[in-house]
Amino acid sequence: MKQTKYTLGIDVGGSYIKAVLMKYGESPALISKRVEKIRKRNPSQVSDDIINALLKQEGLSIDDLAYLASTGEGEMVKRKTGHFYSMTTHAKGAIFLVPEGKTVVDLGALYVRAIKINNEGRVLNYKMTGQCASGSGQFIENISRYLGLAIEEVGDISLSATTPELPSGICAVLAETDVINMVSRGITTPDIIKGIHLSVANRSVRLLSSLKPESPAVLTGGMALNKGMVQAMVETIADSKIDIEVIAPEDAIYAGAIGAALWGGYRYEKLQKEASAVIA
Amino acid sequence: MAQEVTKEKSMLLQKKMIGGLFDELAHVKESGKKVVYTFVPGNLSELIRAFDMLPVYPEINALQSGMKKRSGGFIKEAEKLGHSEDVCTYVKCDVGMFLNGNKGPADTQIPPPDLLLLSYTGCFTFMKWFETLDRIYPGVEVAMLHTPYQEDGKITPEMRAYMVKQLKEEVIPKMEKVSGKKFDEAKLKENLQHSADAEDYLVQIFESAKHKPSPIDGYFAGVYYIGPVNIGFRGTPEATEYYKQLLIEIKERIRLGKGPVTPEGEMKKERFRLVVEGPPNWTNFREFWKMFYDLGVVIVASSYTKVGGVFDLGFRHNPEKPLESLSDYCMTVYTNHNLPQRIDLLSKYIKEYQADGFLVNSIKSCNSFSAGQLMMMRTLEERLEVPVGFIESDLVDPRYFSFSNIKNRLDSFFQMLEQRKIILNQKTPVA
Amino acid sequence: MSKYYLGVDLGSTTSKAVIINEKDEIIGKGITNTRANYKVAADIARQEAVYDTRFTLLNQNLRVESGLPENIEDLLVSLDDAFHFLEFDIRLQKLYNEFLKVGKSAFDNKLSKLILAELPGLIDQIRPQIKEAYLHGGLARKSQFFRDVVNEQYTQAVDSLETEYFEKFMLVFDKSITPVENEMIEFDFKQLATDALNMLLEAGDYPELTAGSKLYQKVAKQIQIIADEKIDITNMVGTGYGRALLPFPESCIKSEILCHAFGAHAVFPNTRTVLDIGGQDTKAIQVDGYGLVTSFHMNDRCAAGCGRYLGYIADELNISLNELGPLAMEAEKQVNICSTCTVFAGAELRELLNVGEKRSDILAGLHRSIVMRAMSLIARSGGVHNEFTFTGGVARNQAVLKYVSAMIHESYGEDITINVHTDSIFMGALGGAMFARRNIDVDLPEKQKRSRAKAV
Amino acid sequence: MSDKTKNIDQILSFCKEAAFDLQFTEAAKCKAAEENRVLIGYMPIYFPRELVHAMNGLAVGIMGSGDRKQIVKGDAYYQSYICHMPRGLIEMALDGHFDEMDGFLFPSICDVIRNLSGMFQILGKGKFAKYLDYPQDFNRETGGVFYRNELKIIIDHITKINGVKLDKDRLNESIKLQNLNRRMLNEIYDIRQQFPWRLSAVELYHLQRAGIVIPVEQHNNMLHDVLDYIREDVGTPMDKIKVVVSGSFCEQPPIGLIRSIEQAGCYIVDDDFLIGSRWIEGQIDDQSDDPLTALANAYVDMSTFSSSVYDVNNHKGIRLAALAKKRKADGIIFAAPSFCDPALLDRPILQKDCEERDIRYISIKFSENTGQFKVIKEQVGAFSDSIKLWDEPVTV
Ligand SMILES: Nc1ncnc2c1ncn2[C@@H]1O[C@H](COP(=O)(O)OP(=O)(O)O)[C@@H](O)[C@H]1O
Ligand SMILES: Nc1ncnc2c1ncn2[C@@H]1O[C@H](COP(=O)(O)OP(=O)(O)O)[C@@H](O)[C@H]1O
Ligand code: SF4
Ligand code: SF4
Ligand code: SF4
Repeated sequence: MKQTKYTLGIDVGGSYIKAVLMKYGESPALISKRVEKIRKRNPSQVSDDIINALLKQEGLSIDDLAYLASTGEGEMVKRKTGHFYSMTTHAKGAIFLVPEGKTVVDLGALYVRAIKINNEGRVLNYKMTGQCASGSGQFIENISRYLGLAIEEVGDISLSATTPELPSGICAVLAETDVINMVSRGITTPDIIKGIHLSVANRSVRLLSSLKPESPAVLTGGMALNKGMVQAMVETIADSKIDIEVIAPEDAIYAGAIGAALWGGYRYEKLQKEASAVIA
Repeated sequence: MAQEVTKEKSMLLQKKMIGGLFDELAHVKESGKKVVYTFVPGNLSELIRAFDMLPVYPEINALQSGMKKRSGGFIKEAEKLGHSEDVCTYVKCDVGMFLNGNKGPADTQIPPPDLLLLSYTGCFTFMKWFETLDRIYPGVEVAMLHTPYQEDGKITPEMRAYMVKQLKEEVIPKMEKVSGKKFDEAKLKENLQHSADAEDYLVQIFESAKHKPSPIDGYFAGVYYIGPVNIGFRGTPEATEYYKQLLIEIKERIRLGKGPVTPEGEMKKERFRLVVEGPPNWTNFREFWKMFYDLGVVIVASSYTKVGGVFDLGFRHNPEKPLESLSDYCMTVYTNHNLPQRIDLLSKYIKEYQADGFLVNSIKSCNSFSAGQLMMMRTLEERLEVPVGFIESDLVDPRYFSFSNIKNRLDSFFQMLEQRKIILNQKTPVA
Repeated sequence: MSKYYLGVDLGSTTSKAVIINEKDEIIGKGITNTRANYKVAADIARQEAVYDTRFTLLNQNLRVESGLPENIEDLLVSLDDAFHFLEFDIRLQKLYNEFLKVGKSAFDNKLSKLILAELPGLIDQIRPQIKEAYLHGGLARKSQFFRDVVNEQYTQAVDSLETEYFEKFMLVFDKSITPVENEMIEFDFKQLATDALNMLLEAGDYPELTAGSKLYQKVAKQIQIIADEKIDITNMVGTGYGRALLPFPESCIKSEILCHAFGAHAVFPNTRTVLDIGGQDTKAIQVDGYGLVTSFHMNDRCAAGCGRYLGYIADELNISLNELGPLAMEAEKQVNICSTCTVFAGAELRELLNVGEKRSDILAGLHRSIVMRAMSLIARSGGVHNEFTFTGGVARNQAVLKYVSAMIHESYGEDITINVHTDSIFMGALGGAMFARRNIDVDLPEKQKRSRAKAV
Repeated sequence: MSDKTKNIDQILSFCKEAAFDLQFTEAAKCKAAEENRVLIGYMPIYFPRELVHAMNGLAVGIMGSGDRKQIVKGDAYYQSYICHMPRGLIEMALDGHFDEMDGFLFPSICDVIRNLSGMFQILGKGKFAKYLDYPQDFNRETGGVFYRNELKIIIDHITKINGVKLDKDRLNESIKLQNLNRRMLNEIYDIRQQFPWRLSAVELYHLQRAGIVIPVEQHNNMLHDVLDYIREDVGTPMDKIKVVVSGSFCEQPPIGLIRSIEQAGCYIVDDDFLIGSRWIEGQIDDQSDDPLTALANAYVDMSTFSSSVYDVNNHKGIRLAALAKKRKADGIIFAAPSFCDPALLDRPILQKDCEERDIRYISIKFSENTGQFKVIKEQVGAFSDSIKLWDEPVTV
């Protein structure tokens, strides 16, 4: 039996697919990672491509994987060994990235999840958005698209706001008309963008606040890469008089995939043990 | 303009009464008076006063927190505790206020209760609310008074007997226990007489809106008028005095042919008369009122001003039959009327007050009022062929008050009334 | 001199203008998408309506002339198409200039070079296609706006490039379109119309139309005459979502609920219920025999159930709005859509496609769900009792119409008459214009004060 | 397949049909079988069916239209921020689903149902539409007397329709049948607590819900057979946690939700979905000279806990915790209908009680016509994961 075990975690999201290759063992390590925007393509095809690309990059083949774990909408990934629920994987991923994390806020394209965890990454309590996408990353994507901004640049632009203007409604789709209205009233782009960020942050912090969160909170998911969003979270948290520190790790967007890879490793070992028990 | 908004004598009287009550509440430690928490619809003010206790109305605190723009923060606090976004915002506002040190709307301390008097007339949420308070104040005595609903549109002897029995065996003994005083029937009778007097005046005050132009606004101003009877002054001579004074002022306005006084000044021309169903919004009360004022809309009658008693249908407190009359009072408040009765009442208002239209302000978080309003509206529209309008807001959750949304609907509604008037006038043959 | 009345409906997604004459006949209409500059949107709609009026007059004048070929009507339609293409072309040129600017400034040197090198080719690729669509595909009458027309072709063209540049090129578009859209261009009607005529001449679709032919001369002469005609607006009324921002006096602003109802009622006098599905709200309105509103209901601020919902779905599928309905009509079944939210429905659509559901079947489900929402509002406003009229942009969508008809009949009886005007989207503007003509005295407080002041 | 299994399959598929039969075919059959028989529809949650049984009638539980009916007209009666169930009820009423019913009862549970009683009155549905005001005073002499009078009013309504007078022995007999019904249902719950795989939660739901729309005798026979079947070791256990579901006492969760919970790694070992059929905790006196008073006293003395009942002297959070303990549950899932004031207002209270007792819980919201269970599955899955992946594996 090989000494190092490779596990691969793939997180199929609403708009991005994230995958990581990890070495699993005493102290698991992240080997390589990849993210790809789905952009109207077939997600299961994109997933396959990403998996292949990751393996190729490290000179591995699918048989070298001890476990291929999916999460998110990853039930469609054909070659997976097993699937884990997003909440479970984000919690595990967050604690891998920030070992002292006590709370996780996953800011994704469609959903926001606020999760309270213990030091093993166990989900103690959570809150999650449901039927309305008003506080989601897609909202920010739509608006930045409308304003002619790339998603990578909105963060910095948002940081330069002086008097942010909140959209009057909450709808992620109709906010476009609000934005049109704001532009026609001469509100600057940074102020509009910041307003949108604050509105998203408001919804997220509302989830968070009912959790009685503990510090520090780890931000995961794609929006954690957005500095403007992180700043908006920090401000909103302060406004709500919640006393917690916010950490946005560099690999935040991979948290789900990392968690999946780790759980995959765990299950693999458990299955091995059970199998050897049967043999014995 | 400024000189027109000068406080009338009655306003000052009211201010003094209410200020006095909050002041007394803040100083119960010194005075040793006992405090009863209870609700407006079907409240037992006269009985509480007969035991020389002080009432606290959590709803009133909530609505005033709304007017003072504090409710938004309170509600968020309560939601942190796990309260749902979907439920009655009064409850959440109250819980939030408690969490914030129970400082009342006038920034005075609201003392904790010695007795929770749960009469849940007309709304189940009251019951849940008191269960919540029961957990907040463990060990505090709770008295439950179940008011049967007028499901068949009437009060039966069995309903009355049930209530009297509860008063005798549950409510009064607990009040005696908490206050340390024996029940004094003579005192109660005296209080009931004061109530009956005040109620006579109150009816005349609201009915003054039958005049054209109406000297009062029976909704926005109406909520101030019902203040004293609804927050614990029913059964006191001060209340009677206040209403007497108010009526004098209103009669003077009628004599001068003047319209209602509003915070924006005196209403100049009465262009439309409306009957409104549903509570107002408190967080944006002035803005809300102004939308009507700006377009010359007077609300001549409303159901909300009857939550503390529908006295214009004839009920009066009666010293001759003290406990029966307290029971009947509870059973006759607006929210204890069944739907057909509510429709009849509104229909009577629309006709008797000669309204041009009927408007529903539907409160998102209040099932007690809202469930059924659409049917009431439809039925009235069909029965009376009156134009109807529908807007949505909330009592104290500012998140549910969308200015532009309400404005758009009201604008359309008023323009619709306007055009109706013009075109229908054109069509009426010249006499 | 003739009197004209203008109604402008500044909607959340589209801005419409209608010009009527004294007989309440629509003689000109213009439409454009609402954009960040409301004034520009309203002005463009109005400008288009005025051009359209000129074309109507042109048509009227030519019709009385003798010796013109039978297919003169067709020719005028083609002329109109060519005219719109020329307008488009001027704008496209401006967009191209903007592309170059953005291409230079928004990227690092290497990338910038690459992008600048590709851009001319891209434009050359899309322009002839669009020209063809205008001249022979009736694009001008499909109410697609500059933004959509270019976007559709551009995206396709970009898609054929290397995938890694896709986002970059899209960004170039997103950054450039807004300034171009917000520019008000004054076209020279005479020039453009004459150019259009020459374009037809060149194209040779009409054999009778040759250089120096009688036909050519007559049309050319009328163009001169009509172009010089003054189109005076006697009165106007503005309505719609953005009405408050219109540069109109307050007495000329009216609620779109009243305007839609009035317009619908004027066209179909037996209408008692009006359903208007616009870009960001849906309204169910009850009217009486005079066209006056007796009650109405509108939806909350949620895109689910409005035109934007369909717009979002169309974007998601990368097809244009007017293809949506026909596609849904091809469905063999309706796939049930569980999500209410527009964004989630978009995601669900992707998933359903992924599990192999047919596009048309999913679309059928999506269309049905928007109609279900409208049905709730209709019910809340009081149901349907007599004739029913469907207005607003979404009424142009055949699939929505199909479901609306089916459900109205199912719930309120087979004998309900259902009306849809080909110009359903203009109903609000038409109602506005009609109010303007009737000059109904809106006794607004402003005015009152003024008259009282005079009396004193 | 053994005969027994076949029989059980038949019973369950019959129940599945009957439970969601919006035409109430079984009830109509029952009515047609005898002259003078009346059908009385009652809304959630509890109503003493034995009373109607004794008056030669069938009390038919009406639990909403679920996801089986497209709501159009119902929306004309309710704003979007009111729970879903009453609009389904109105839609059904307007579409003639209730035409066979002679009267309607609206047990007091919340303001929405209360106002619905008035709407039925205005619409003129049935020969009577009565709001049944349950006492919130739990003294026999006060609340009990009042409640007995409420029941008396119902009897008078029925007598007026079919001429049947209340007969002591007959009512005692009816009480006996309903006692048996409750006893058997409780036994099923007891067996499932230990061996939840023997009958799935969805199957139990169908079985239980069918029971409120068919005669008690018929249902008792089925329960008897099912019990007989699950007393034996059938089915295969799976690695799942055990949960109690609380909060869905009125508007019913869609079957998909119950299924999703079980699929996402939980066995539901107790619930309040159809709590009305187990409302009285214990046996009602069926030998009494005044069985009407016995019924009333049973309500006052032996009611279970619920959000619609005043609880200051008998906190429901403590009772819920005790239930979870008795069922050896790993946690509680609070599943309430959106906009349901009684259930949602109770949540913070109940959750606090759980926290104080270290009972793990999650909360979700649904509506009877929810079709999308993705989010719910994820939450329930995370809940079961969080217990399964860390705690000692559940020994089966
Ligand atoms: N490079 C980036 N910079 C800023 N924001 C980003 C970036 N990449 C993704 N995002 C944001 O993250 C969201 C996607 O987050 P993700 O966690 O992938 O969601 P999901 O798992 O639901 O697909 C997008 O909607 C976008 O708002
Ligand atoms: N040609 C078309 N085919 C189908 N749908 C259309 C078409 N044109 C417009 N629409 C729909 O109409 C909506 C705009 O309707 P409109 O009544 O103009 O709304 P508003 O007044 O709010 O701008 C768009 O969102 C779109 O869904
Ligand atoms: S408001 Fe907007 S984001 Fe929210 S559910 Fe509706 S469409 Fe979706
Ligand atoms: S639900 Fe309505 S009536 Fe009941 S307490 Fe709340 S606001 Fe008052
Ligand atoms: S679901 Fe809740 S709110 Fe709705 S009727 Fe039932 S108890 Fe009342």
